[in-house]
Amino acid sequence: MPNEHNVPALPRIGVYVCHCGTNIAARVDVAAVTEYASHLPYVSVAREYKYVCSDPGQELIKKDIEELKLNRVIVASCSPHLHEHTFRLTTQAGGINPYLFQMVNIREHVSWVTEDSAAATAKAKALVRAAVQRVVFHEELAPKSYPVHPQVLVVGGGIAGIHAALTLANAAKHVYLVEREPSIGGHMAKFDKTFPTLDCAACILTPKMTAVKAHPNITLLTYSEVTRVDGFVGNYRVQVKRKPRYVEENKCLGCLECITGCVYKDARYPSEFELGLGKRKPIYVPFPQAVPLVPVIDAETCILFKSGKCPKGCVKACGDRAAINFDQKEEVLELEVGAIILATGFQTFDAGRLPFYGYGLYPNVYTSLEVERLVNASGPTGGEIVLRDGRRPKRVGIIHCVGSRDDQTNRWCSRVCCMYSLKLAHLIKERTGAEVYNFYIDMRTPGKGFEEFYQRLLDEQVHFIRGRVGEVNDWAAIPEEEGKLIIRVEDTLIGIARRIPVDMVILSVGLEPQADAAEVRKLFNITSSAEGWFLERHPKLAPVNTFSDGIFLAGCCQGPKDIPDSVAQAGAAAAEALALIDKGCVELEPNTAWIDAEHCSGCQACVALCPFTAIRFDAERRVSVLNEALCKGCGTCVAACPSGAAQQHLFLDEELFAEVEGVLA
Amino acid sequence: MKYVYFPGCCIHGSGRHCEEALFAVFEKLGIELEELPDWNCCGSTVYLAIDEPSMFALAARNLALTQKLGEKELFTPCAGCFLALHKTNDYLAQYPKLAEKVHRALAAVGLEYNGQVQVRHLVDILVNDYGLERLQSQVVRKLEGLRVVPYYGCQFIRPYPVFDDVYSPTSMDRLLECLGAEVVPYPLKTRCCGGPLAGMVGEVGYRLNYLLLKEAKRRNADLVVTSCPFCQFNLECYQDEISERYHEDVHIPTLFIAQVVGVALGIPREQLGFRRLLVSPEPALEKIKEVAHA
Amino acid sequence: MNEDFEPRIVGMFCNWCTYLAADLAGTSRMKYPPNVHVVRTMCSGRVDPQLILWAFRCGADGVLVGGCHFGDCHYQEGNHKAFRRILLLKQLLPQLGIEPERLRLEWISAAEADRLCAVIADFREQIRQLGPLRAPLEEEKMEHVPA
Amino acid sequence: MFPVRLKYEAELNRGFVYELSKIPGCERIWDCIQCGTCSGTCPLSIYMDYTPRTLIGMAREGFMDDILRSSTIWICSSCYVCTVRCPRKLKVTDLMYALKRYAIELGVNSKRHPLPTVAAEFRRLVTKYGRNPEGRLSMRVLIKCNPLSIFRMARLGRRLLMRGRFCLKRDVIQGRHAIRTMLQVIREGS
Repeated sequence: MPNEHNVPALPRIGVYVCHCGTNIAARVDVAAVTEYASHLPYVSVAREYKYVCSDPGQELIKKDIEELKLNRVIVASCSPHLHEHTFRLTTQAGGINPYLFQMVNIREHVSWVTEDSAAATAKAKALVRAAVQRVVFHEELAPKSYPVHPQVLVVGGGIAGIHAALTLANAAKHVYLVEREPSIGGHMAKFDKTFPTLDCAACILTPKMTAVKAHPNITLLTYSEVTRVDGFVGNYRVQVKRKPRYVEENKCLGCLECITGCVYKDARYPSEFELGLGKRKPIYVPFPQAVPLVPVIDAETCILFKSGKCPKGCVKACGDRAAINFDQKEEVLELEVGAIILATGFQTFDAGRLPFYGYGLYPNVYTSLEVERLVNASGPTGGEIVLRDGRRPKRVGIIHCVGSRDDQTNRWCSRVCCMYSLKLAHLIKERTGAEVYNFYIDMRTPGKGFEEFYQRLLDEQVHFIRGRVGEVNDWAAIPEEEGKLIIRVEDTLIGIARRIPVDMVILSVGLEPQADAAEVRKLFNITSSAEGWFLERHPKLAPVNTFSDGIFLAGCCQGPKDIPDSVAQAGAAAAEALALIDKGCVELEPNTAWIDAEHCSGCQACVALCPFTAIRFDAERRVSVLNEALCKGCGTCVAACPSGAAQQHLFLDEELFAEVEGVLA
Repeated sequence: MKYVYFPGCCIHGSGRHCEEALFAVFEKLGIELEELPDWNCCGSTVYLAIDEPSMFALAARNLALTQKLGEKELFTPCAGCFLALHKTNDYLAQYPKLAEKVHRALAAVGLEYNGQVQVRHLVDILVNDYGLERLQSQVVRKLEGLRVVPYYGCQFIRPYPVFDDVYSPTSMDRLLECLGAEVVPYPLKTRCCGGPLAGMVGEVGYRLNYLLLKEAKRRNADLVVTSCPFCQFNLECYQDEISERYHEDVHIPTLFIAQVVGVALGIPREQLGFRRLLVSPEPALEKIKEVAHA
Repeated sequence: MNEDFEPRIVGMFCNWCTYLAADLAGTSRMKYPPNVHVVRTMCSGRVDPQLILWAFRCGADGVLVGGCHFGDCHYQEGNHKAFRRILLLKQLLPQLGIEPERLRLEWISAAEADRLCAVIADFREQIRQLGPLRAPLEEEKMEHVPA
Repeated sequence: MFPVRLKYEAELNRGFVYELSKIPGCERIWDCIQCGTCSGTCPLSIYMDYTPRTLIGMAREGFMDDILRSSTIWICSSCYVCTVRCPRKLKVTDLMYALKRYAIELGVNSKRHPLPTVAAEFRRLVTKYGRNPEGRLSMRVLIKCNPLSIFRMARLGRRLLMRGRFCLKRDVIQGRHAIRTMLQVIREGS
């Protein structure tokens, strides 16, 4: 079969074994592997080099291809996921087809994971041998190219999603921004100030939110969720479900008179946005600066939906604008996009999981997010920091690392808690003059201007006690502790246990993946870390890419990060999407399958197997026919074909069988 | 219902009233007990300080004897024994080297143990096996108006979450509520009583118990109820010494859980070992009647 | 059991999960025995039963196939197909004089490097117990012999 | 007058922590991040000369003598609160036991602490009878540790005696020979 592709009869192979500095050379005897390779069949030249991926290294390969008339190239270095592309280009630059190249992974799979040098060297030899036997069968191929839809889907309307959407829209690309909640803004909209500069979150966020609404290139889909995704890079088909908000966005002017008009004269239901600290009516906007500024009717609490009987004060108030529509039904949109940016964000740790801190048991134990609302001028108390009983706290304890750095809950450091705790400490001290105690394990202030902010709080005479709090309770051991919450902790720097009575306890809850992160991950067919954070393609070199081409990550769905980092990452993700779209076409690995009509027995096993319906049965020729455009190259038809008629480029039977024989020979 | 019964050493000494009450209650509830023939000391926490394998060997002998009876469960009213036995199961499973030693020791005396015997505590059995509804239906004298502090202590809730939450256990709360008692919110319910310290290092042990009793009184509880005979001893028997040492009356009747259940089941107090108590619960129990009449 | 017998194992790893787990094991400098030689396929669904038989014939003492957890397949359900095929093949193996335990299918996601190491160590031990494979397959069983 | 607060590397026992980390339950001693949760939750840390956290730090750095001399290991009443709360799942209680064993083995248990005596007596009685006759144990311990306290204890003893809660009769089991054999086997094994 190979000869139908015009490959020269006699292969001339060049093998290049990389030291990767000491990464490989320290464990694998590179010289021995090279020596060994040089004696393998069809190998014309075998060289070792310190860094084959470096320019001189690549030059070496090109030179050999020209001078020694090589027609096959093998590089034994790192993972193909890192440098396969690099070396294919090198091979091509040398003047032969890029797919006449094979990569051998002797770093990740050998030198880094093997204790014994001899064993590592032997393993490296086997893998090189396998590659030599495999590459013989390689064919000349051309990458498949497909056109790209110029639109982009951004999932999640937090600061990351907003920034990515605006960046793309400003580059004249059309963006669909999908947000689950009634308004965009995400967690940032809940914050009062932002560390370390203390500029007001709303002041810097709301302009961006309104810009989104106003932008001609952005289709804003709030109160909506992505329900299905298929297709492939450049050509994704996405289904979006729009939940009914019973107020028609295109008719509503945002005067909010309907809310005043509601039969409920005062708000009586806990507001989701205010985390239950404030109340809302059945018809409401989550917060004054909401975008879009269109009320939602909550069918759970609206009396009309419950009883069917209601004077419909909202409808009257709306008058001839008639924006309110109780018959609104769930709507399903089909979108075609070339790229997808996931900015689905995070959730905060549920403090109730650590009962010894008294959250839910003692009313004056708050989570940090709740306190963000308390200190917020547009919050439930109008920015007044008061306890649930209306008292002003005189002493406040802030407990760090609640649901972070803890094998019992979440192992990771949430990165933002130290800084937002400092911020809250500052705001509370500033507004109430209370004594503020921070209980920390380690102060982590590595950002720009962060350490200076820490210093500032030290100067403001905020107490810093190094020690993870043991327990919070209302047990008064001495009269002075009566009526207080007692924080028991070891002051580890002094080395003795302390009991500190306070009026208010703030639990600096950590960040964790959204409750439905797993479903979302499956929906978009991307991978995630064991903790549930979405996994980037490479931690350093491809931080916003995923293993699914055309799907990018921004913000906390990939891991805890602060606002600057989220925005930076959103920009990066937008740029990646832009690069993909502006190119206009995608080149895919030519690893598609084909069916050799000669050998096809017409059993149709493959037809049923193909997950992408790329194979149909040609009734009169009585053979299966494969549509390359639809094939994604999984190769399951090849594995199933009893007559060997189905074959897959880059993974020909010959290639795989030769490779297997090679590793074992 | 029938269980193999591991009394534990202190129930034959300072804890006799606990056993008396236990027997009375189980008889009333129709739960049979068969004392583990020729049981030996579980090794307890003290032996761990001497030699780990030996302690596990001692405990393992009891488990092996249980297995020999063809039983799958071993019941003990003592939190200390409960932990010692349960921990043995866990460590034999976790540490092959250790297990190998212990099994050799057992073999030397013609015993073998496959690690399959479940250790059960009194509270576990009442709440989960017998069941609270069923127990409630047996209550003839609701403990209405009685403010009770449930004192869990340590070793039957920590470190193993066998049948309750290690951080904030609720089994005793639920048990007492189903008897009609008013459970006092008590943040110290899992705070250690000092175990052997009270007897050995008075100035430390007494203070621990002082704090526990003081807080119980501060929350005007009528009664402290313990899940372990040893805690019961610590909390009850040193009340005179503590009151003297800290110039503060911390006397408060302290009962073993079985005794309280007994009262609610209407078992005559002489069968509940009340005469063996140093601090009489009678005045507290008076309160029940008042409410009952009112 | 021959103490110094080191089994030769072929790992047929899916490009999207187990192969990446192996990469991660590398970047995290985890250590595992060198017995497994990895052959990369785009999907565990590409692993042809004949490829596995071929491996045994070429002298493998064990074959470890690594794919994505159910629901995570990059190609929708290639792993389901691999699962079915290997189930069948395991029943066929004894007739060829090969203990089915020599063939193992594992679902290992890109993040589960530690599990991969554990599986490899465990599988190596398992094969060491079984000893070297001494069952030459009849020729006609093999069609795909490279030219 | 002015105690020297200085430690020379030469005074440290570097091997100590390696031995410790081999003992069941102590494997994770390396994982400690010195957060102080153990000491913060421990109801007894306030009576200790070194808090549990400090002790772990010292153990890792080889302060063996100071540790074995410290009151900490004897005051720990093994309530396990540190063990269930440690964010690094370090079994602090087991570590304390290990240290107690070291101290007893090496005989560096300061006389202030009765527990070593209790342990010794406990072992003697249990080996002899197979069970622990509380009464006898407490009597012997009192006599050995501080005889004076007997008078302090006498009242309590009497009251317990009257209520039949203080029995000096020993509770002997048939299997006591078996017990001895088992402990023998264990001792030979180790």
